[in-house]
Order: sequence, then structure tokens, then C-alpha cells
Amino acid sequence: MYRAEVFVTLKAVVNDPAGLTIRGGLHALGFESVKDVRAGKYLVITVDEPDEDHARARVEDMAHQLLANAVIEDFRVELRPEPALQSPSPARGGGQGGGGS
Amino acid sequence: MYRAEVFVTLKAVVNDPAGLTIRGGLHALGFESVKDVRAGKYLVITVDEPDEDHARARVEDMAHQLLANAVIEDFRVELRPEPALQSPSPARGGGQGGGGS
Amino acid sequence: MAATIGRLALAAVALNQDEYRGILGALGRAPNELELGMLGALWSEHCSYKTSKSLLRQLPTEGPYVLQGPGENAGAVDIGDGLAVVFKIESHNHPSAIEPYQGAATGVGGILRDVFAMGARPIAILNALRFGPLEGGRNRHLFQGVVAGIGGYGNCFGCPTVGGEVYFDSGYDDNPIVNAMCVGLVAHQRLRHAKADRTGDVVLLVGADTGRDGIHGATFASVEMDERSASRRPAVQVGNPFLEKLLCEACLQLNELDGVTAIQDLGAAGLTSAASELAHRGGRGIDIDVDRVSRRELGMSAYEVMLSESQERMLVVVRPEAETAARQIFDHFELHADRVGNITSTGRIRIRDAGAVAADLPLKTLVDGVPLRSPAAAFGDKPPSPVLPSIEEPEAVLLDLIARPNLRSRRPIYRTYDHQVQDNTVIGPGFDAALLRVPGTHKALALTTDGNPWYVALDPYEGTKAAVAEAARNITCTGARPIAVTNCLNFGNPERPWVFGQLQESVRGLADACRAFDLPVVSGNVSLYNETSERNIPPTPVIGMVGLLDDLSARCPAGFQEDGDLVFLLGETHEELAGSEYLRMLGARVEGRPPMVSLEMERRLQAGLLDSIGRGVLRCAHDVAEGGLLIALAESALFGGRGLRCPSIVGHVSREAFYFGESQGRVIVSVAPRRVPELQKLMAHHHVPLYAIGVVGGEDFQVGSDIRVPLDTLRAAWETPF
Amino acid sequence: MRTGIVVFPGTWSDRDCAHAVGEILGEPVRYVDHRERDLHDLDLVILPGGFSYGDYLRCGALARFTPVMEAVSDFANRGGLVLGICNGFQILQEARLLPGALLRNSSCEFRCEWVHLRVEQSDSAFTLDSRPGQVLRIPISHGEGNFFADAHTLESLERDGRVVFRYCAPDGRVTAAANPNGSLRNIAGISNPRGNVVGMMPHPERACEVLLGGDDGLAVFRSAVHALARVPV
Ligand SMILES: Nc1ncnc2c1ncn2[C@@H]1O[C@H](COP(=O)(O)OP(=O)(O)O)[C@@H](O)[C@H]1O
Ligand SMILES: [Mg+2]
Repeated sequence: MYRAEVFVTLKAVVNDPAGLTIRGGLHALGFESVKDVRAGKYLVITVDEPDEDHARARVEDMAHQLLANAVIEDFRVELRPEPALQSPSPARGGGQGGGGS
Repeated sequence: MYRAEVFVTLKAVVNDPAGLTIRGGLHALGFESVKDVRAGKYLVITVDEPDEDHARARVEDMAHQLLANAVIEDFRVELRPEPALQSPSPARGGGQGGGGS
Repeated sequence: MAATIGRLALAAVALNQDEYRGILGALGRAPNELELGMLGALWSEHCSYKTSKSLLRQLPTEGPYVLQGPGENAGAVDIGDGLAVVFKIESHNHPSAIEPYQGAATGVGGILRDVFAMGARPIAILNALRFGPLEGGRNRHLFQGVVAGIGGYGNCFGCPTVGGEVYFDSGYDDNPIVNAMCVGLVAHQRLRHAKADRTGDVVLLVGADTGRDGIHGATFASVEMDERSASRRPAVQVGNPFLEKLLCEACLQLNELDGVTAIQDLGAAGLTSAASELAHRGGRGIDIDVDRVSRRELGMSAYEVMLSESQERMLVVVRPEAETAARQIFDHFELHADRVGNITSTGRIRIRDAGAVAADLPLKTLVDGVPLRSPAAAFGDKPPSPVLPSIEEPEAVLLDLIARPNLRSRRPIYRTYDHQVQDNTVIGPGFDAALLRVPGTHKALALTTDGNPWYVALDPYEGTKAAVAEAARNITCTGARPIAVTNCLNFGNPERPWVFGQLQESVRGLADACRAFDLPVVSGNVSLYNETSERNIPPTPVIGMVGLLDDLSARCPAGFQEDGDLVFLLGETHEELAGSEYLRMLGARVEGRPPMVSLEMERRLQAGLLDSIGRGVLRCAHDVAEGGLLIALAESALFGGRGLRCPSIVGHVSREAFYFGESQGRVIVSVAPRRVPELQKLMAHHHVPLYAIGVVGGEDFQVGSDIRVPLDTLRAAWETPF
Repeated sequence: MRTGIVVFPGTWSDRDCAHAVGEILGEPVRYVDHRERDLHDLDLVILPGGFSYGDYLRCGALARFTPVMEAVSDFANRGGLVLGICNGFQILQEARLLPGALLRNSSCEFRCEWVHLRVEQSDSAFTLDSRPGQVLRIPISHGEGNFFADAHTLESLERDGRVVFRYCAPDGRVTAAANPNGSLRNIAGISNPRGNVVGMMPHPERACEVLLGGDDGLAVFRSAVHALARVPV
């Protein structure tokens, strides 16, 4: 069982409205030393794969196909050997409310 | 100048509709080894602070006040001394390509 | 049998010793922990209405068109053509105070479920919001979060948010009011009742998995918030509007199926409340096997499963032979359904856990057994009206007033709500009442929520009457006839005599006004204990009202339509300034006697208004509300993008009261010059006073020699952002 | 014009589109489930607005993998008419049937309001009935409609006349103030090179009746009828 962290960020050439808004919010709160904020996604994926290589390959595949949109986003994958305790897998496997079947 | 990465995740007991739906989507794409997906935020913040301690303290403050919602979210801060190359701060405040013509 | 129980154990479920003794008497034994938890939840104020129930009995709930009054998930009223309108309003104040986005979002989710549980398709959402002034404390954070949450849920679900109201007052500092109303449509024969009346039926739990969400949320909403509540704090529920949309579509399809006995949403007190109410309404019993409930987390106890308030779940009761067909529908929408139990003839709820009976309670005790409370009531005496300062510069006052957070344009708020989806919105948010076409007919529904908090604070009886009158007036201004009422009673801690006195007076005002207008109250909600560290919110009844317009082409807009039209004020102006936004702007304390409503006058006004709109006499009608006459005139000018010229206008009251007082029972109208005699005749017939105000046209808003502002200047002030 | 309206889990403009095309234009309409793979009975496929899969992860990201999208792509390649509205536009981009991406609105807020669109070209299947420069009044309703494409793509879109609509002032001037979401060059809608696939953020199906505020949106659907009459598919 591996725990993969996927970081999805907007490419540098892409305008980041969320980042700008957060920066504005931080300035308004008095955090003037903030120069830049970029907002991205952080996905923690628990996979049942035999070894690290497989796990990484699978997760990179997921990122290419679905998790990141190459037109605007970059991604990075990091792996940890054990699933973190705070993320127990639920009682049943099926997704809630479906998924792209 | 420091580059802080802030990882914001939903607390383990909190419902994560996005994570569940993404898991469903990955299963539908044939990634059956996916046991769990948790969706969070990834913020890269460039701060102009004199040293690492100050930088960390400021960013943790920001996370407490604005970036994470303590009622439902946890966060973690990691620091790097220089802004990483893959995420340069944009040349001008507004970022590129903003605002429309 | 244990005669006493630790105070802490009782406090944890918010019951008192008397109530506990009642439980012992009814059961003939001590309840176990699970049973006590279930009793605590259903006997909470939130679920049992133990403090308000006897007051609510005063409300008129019947009428020739009422298909379903209070007691179900939502009320239903016949609108002809074989159709019924289904609606209810509900509070989500406590959750929104803790986590504004999710609190408001799940409030919308909950009220949507109440409506589609009745078999109706939700066609509109409204909301009534109150916050402390934006400059103070967490208020802006709460305001932004709540507005985003309402939009976030409704927009994703695909139900238009067409109306509502937002007021700011320091009485709501850190203790916001978030009420959501949902309106749906259903064919009569498809109207559902959440009543499981057939032994042997199968109980399906559909939708989200059950997590440790909001355990004891119901109890939590029934005690005041203090430092202790941090530890009692339920994990905040995160809504999933996407899943709710699928649930809704599935329930609507299910509703067409033979063999479906009942559909019930899971709200406060989760499975415990849904299961026992369903079975009790049908005069049956119910067995639930908690092992069969799909969970989001490992290691959940029966207690947690039974009391979880996870969102986006429904109970569906079907004949055994209909289960397969029901499951086909769930499969189509990729919804998970667990068969969690069945309907029995025992009159009891029995919970099984790992094969053993974990709880076994008579439904009569659980659902109906709570002793009603009748706390002491005290009534404030009414202080004299404040001394009035006189206006030096009416124009500056007007510009300042119209830019006030309580009066300025709500567009920055409602443009973040999808108010058009479903293609029925004829008049959207921003006017007196929203108007939605009833698909397939020439009819329309007019929808509004109202409740001026300051009038109620000054006099709960008069203020609540005024709220009903104003709602009816808003509906009438569109040309529609008010047909029924829902209400949300948001009050402080009823154990404080003055708070209970406010509640008592308010309900009396509600009952009297509804009777006077012949309006049945078909649903509602009571939210008590809105108290933080001994600070109670101002008494806040919110009226939701639905009106019916038989012929959509006879509708009336609120803005000036044609240059040269003449503008009149209908109704009587009195020397009434107490409770006005004008006085608050001048920093005066809220004191005195609020504007009084003469129910008789109000009825005549609305009859006259409907008559003249029905005959096509009026070009526009707009209710005079907060801010008074000049604000109403300015709004009609801004709505229509047309100026106004008034010769100097004076009533028989002071200039302050005439310009900025908030006397009730008034409407401004515009008429084409040639139809003025008709209007005069109609008003004479209905005994409604009529005052000539001015003429539509030009680029300015001009009142005698007092005011002359370009419309653009006025608009800039009105459109001050939040 | 046989029209199919695709329903993904979470779609909500499906019924509005059916109302506009079926009841107002009086053309035959059917709903297409996201699991369907056969569209050969159709002339026009509409991907309507809504929040498919809750817009979780990215708008349109999950819908793009449903079986129907393969069929839509074949249908488009055969020259069938495809209109993506709002969420449908996002899905077409995720499926690479149209270039670019739609980012969060620059205000970071959802916006539901009437806007003005300047028709940039009348060659696409959905603008045949309009003249270039004509201004249409149509509502938007989205949180992520901020059009983005890299400089190269943007240039080719402009050069090939594939920008179909731009947000503009009521008089047709393309101004920053008229841009509701920060879209690059005020772009509100684009087409594929052949002009049979168009994606647009505004909702023409909401602007088909004067009763509801205006009927400029009819031009979009009527154009499709005329495009079909002109070029047999
Ligand atoms: N102030 C009120 N006026 C009229 N009916 C009310 C009022 N408060 C509650 N009710 C009715 O009491 C019943 C219980 O309300 P509630 O617990 O809020 O319902 P639900 O569990 O469906 O959310 C409902 O039928 C509701 O309409
Ligand atoms: Mg209910």
C-alpha cells in the first residue's frame, strides 16, 4: 500500500485568479511580505500496488490522463510507503455518486 | 526570500465529496488499485522575510488566519530558501494574460 | 431501575431530570446509552418543538386549497391545473456560525431534500440572512462564507436562487441568521407523504455513506453556544450538491413507481429521526440493522450510525416486490442503496447491532413523548418614541441612506447565485417578489421572504404582523394573490423570560395577521437558543410567502416604465420614524413604537392594488419599505432607468416622516395619464387614500427644491459594493 | 433538425435546452445518456451546462471520459454539429475537441448575469444567421469561464477566424469593462477549424423568450437549422 501525493500547479504562463485573490486577502490582513501566491491542488492517493515503481508509474499515469490538464497545469508526484493513518479506506469500495463510468 | 509550500487537507473525519468523486473517476478509468483519494489545496507562497524562522512563523500565521479553515481542515507548511524555478513569480503583479483586452 | 442519572450524562444529551423521569416512566426501565442518545436527539428542542409547540397551535393551518399543512417535510397548496406548490423554510444558524460556507450550503441542501421528499421538483430557493455590521469581528467572514455557500450549493444543484433578504445589525454580531426556503412543484396525484403505513415494507437508505458528521447536531442547535460547545462541536458537515442532484432526480423517478410507500430525508438527528417519524406517522414500527449501513469511516458505533447527520441521504420505503425496480433507478444514477430494515407492526423502533437488539423504544415515547415546556414569559414595556432631529440636507441624506448596507443594491450578492436555471424566472431577485412561470400553464408563482428585525425588536406582536403584511404586499405588487405562508422563528434562549415573551407575542402577531389575510401557514421551522455568551439575537421571525398569478401577462413590474407616467402613493403616512433606517443612520437608538399595521387598511390596499393591476391600470407598483418613501421612489427610478420629477411633496406629517418614515401599508404606483381617473375611481371604491407624487422622466431624481440628483449619481450610491 | 442533448451526472441545462429547441423552435429532441455510444440518428448534439461530476477536480474533467464522449468525437469528425454550452464547452476542451482551457473567473466569484456578445464571424454552424459585428444579449452563469490559450493557439484562433463570440459593451465595443470573467481577448466562444463544433460560455437556451428577458439566443439554434439545410451531413 502506498500513499502518493500529487501536486498540481498552474503553469507559470497561466494567470492564477485564485492565487491573486488569496494574495490580496493576505495583504489585507497585514501580511505585506507576501510577494506571490500560486494556488494549486494537492491530492493524496492511496494505492494498492506491489512496489514503489508500480505505484509511481500508476499514479503518474493517473495524473497524465485525469488529474492534471496539460494545457494549463504541471504536476509532481511524491510517494510514501505506508498509508497515513488519518486516511482510512472506507467500508466499501464504490465511489459515492458515481464517477466517470 | 522564501518559498513556502502550504498543504491544506480536509480533516480525516470530514466528508470529502471531491475526493470520493475523483476516486470514482479513477476507478472508471481502470485504476482499480486506488483505495482512497483525498482532495486538498496546495499553495506556494513567496515571502520576503529575513530568515527561515520568521518566514515559517508568518506563513503559519497566514494558514491559521486565512488559508486553512481550522474547523474542517488541517495544514502543513514546508519551506525552501529560494523560489523554485518551476514556479517563478510572474513578471508583473497581475500575472500574464489577465484582464482581457 | 435507576432513579437518577449523572448530570453529565444528561447534559450530554441536553435533557433535564424531569424529562429523564418521564423516560423512566414510559419505558418502565432505564434506557441504555444508545436509547438515551436517541431520546436526547428526538426530545431536543430542534426536533420536538417542546417549547414552541403549544404556541404554534394558534396558527391557522387550514384552507380550501391546503393539500398538506404542517407536520410533513413541507407544506403543499393547490394551484389548479392539477398542480401543487410545495414549500418550506428552515434555519441553519448554528452550523453557519461555526463554518459559514458549509453551514449555509448544507442548509440549502436540507431544505431541497424536504421538498423533493414530497415528490416535488424544486424550482426555486430563497434565503433570509442577518449578520452583524460588516466592519465588526468575524461578520464579514461570515457574510462572505454564507453567501458563497448558498450559491455554491444551489448553483451546482441546478435550482435557481430567486430571492431573499439580507440585513445587518449589531444584534447579530457573530450570531448570523441563515434561513433557506425552497419551493417545488408536483402534480397532485404525485404528492408524497412520508408515512410508512404498510407492515413488511423494505427500508432503503440511499445516497452518501454515513460518517461521524454532526453527531448531536440537533441537540447542539437546542442549547446556547458557549465555551463548552467547542468540545460538543459536531464535526462540520461538508455538503455534496452533486450527489444531491442525483438523489433528487432518482427520487423524482421513484415517485412515478408503483409500490413506493414513502420517501423521507435525513436531517437533524439523522437515521433516528427519519426512521422513527416515518414509521410513527404511518402508525407502524420499524426495525433497523445498523450493520447494513455503509460507512465512511471504520469503527463507528451503533450510536454514531444512528445519530450521524451526514448529508445527502434519504430513506425510501418500498413494497418488497418493488425493491428491484427501485434499485434500477438508483443504479441508473449510480447511487448506492442499502437495505437497512423493514416496517413492522410493533409501534416500536428496534435497532440491531451485530445480531443483537441494541435499542428498543416505543415510537410514541420517542416521537411524541417529550413533556412540553412552558417557560415564564415577560413583556417589555414600550418606551416613548425618540426625539427627532430635523433634516438639513435631504439630498445628502438620501444619498447616504441609499448607500447603507441595509438599503443598497443586493446585486453583488445575487449575481453570484444562478437565478435563471430551469428557464422559469420572469422576475428575478432584486425587486419586491420573484415571479416564476409555472411550466405548461399561463400561471406564475410570486415568492418572497420578509422580516424587518427592528420592528419586531420594538414590538414583537406588531413587528411580526408587519412582516406578514409586507410579504403579502410584495407579492401583491407583482399582481399575484398571496396564497400561503411558511415561517421561520429565530429567537434567543427561551429559558429567559423576555425571550419567551418575544416568541409568544410574535406567534400571536403571526396568527392574527395570517387570519386577517386568510392565509394558511403550511410549514415552518423554529430556531431557538440563538444566544452567544449571554447575548441573545434580536427576535427574528422570517415570513416566506407564496402567491399565485393566474395570468402571467397581467404581471406588474416594480420600475418606472414610460416617461410621462404619473406616480402616486397609495396608503396612509403617519408620524412614524421609530425603527427606521433613517434614525439608525443618525445613530439613534432603536426605541419607540414601530410603524403600526392596520390589518384592515392593509387588506383594502392590497385588494385595490390587485384590482387595478388585474385591470391593467398600473404600469408599475413598488412597496414602500425600509428607508421610506424617497427610497422606494428612487428604487423605482433606478429599476426602470428613468428619472422622476416631483413638485414639492408634503403630507400632513413632518418632512422627515414623509420622506424617510416607514409607515406600513403603502405602495407607489405609476400610471399612464389617461388612466388616472380609473385609478382614482378604483381607490375610492376600495377606500384607499391616493396622493399624487410626480411625473416619470428626465435624467434626474428631483423632489421639489429639496433634491435634484442625476440618476447616475443615485445609482452609484445605490451600487456601493459590500 | 434531430437534436440530442447529452445528460451527464450533474448536468442541469439539459431541460432548458430541450425546452428551447423542442418547444420553442419545435424541432425533435431527445436526451442522450452519458453511457450511450450511438449518435447516428442525430444532426445536432448539445453538451449542456451544469456541474458534471460536481465540477470536482476540474470542470469537465471527469465527464470527458464517459462513453458518450467518444461517440461525440466521432460524430464531430464526421461533420455533425456539436454545441457545448458552459460546462459543455469545458468538456469539449477537456476532450481536446476545442483548444484552450477555462480558468476561474478573475473575480473568483460565480457570475449570473446578462452580457453582450459580439458575433465575430458568421461561418460557424451556430452563427450563420448572424452578421459579423452583430451584438447578442445572452446570460452567463459560471464560476470558471475565464478563457485561456497559449499565445500560439490564440494567434491561430484569431488568424483562422475561429473566435466566434466576444464579450462586448451594448454598442459592440470590446472593452475590459465588458469582460465578465477575465477571458483572454474577451473570448466567449470558439469553433473548431471546420466550424461544426462550437463552445460558448453564455447560455443561449436561456435567451429564447422575451418573457424571460430576451430571445437573442434563438439565433444560435436557428443557425444550426440553416447550417443543416445548407450542408447535408
Ligand atoms: N413555525 C412553524 N410554523 C408552522 N409549522 C411549523 C413551524 N415550525 C415547524 N413547523 C412544522 O413542524 C414540522 C417539523 O419541522 P422540522 O423538524 O423543521 O421538519 P423537518 O424534519 O422536515 O426538517 C414540519 O412539518 C414543519 O413544517
Ligand atoms: Mg424533513
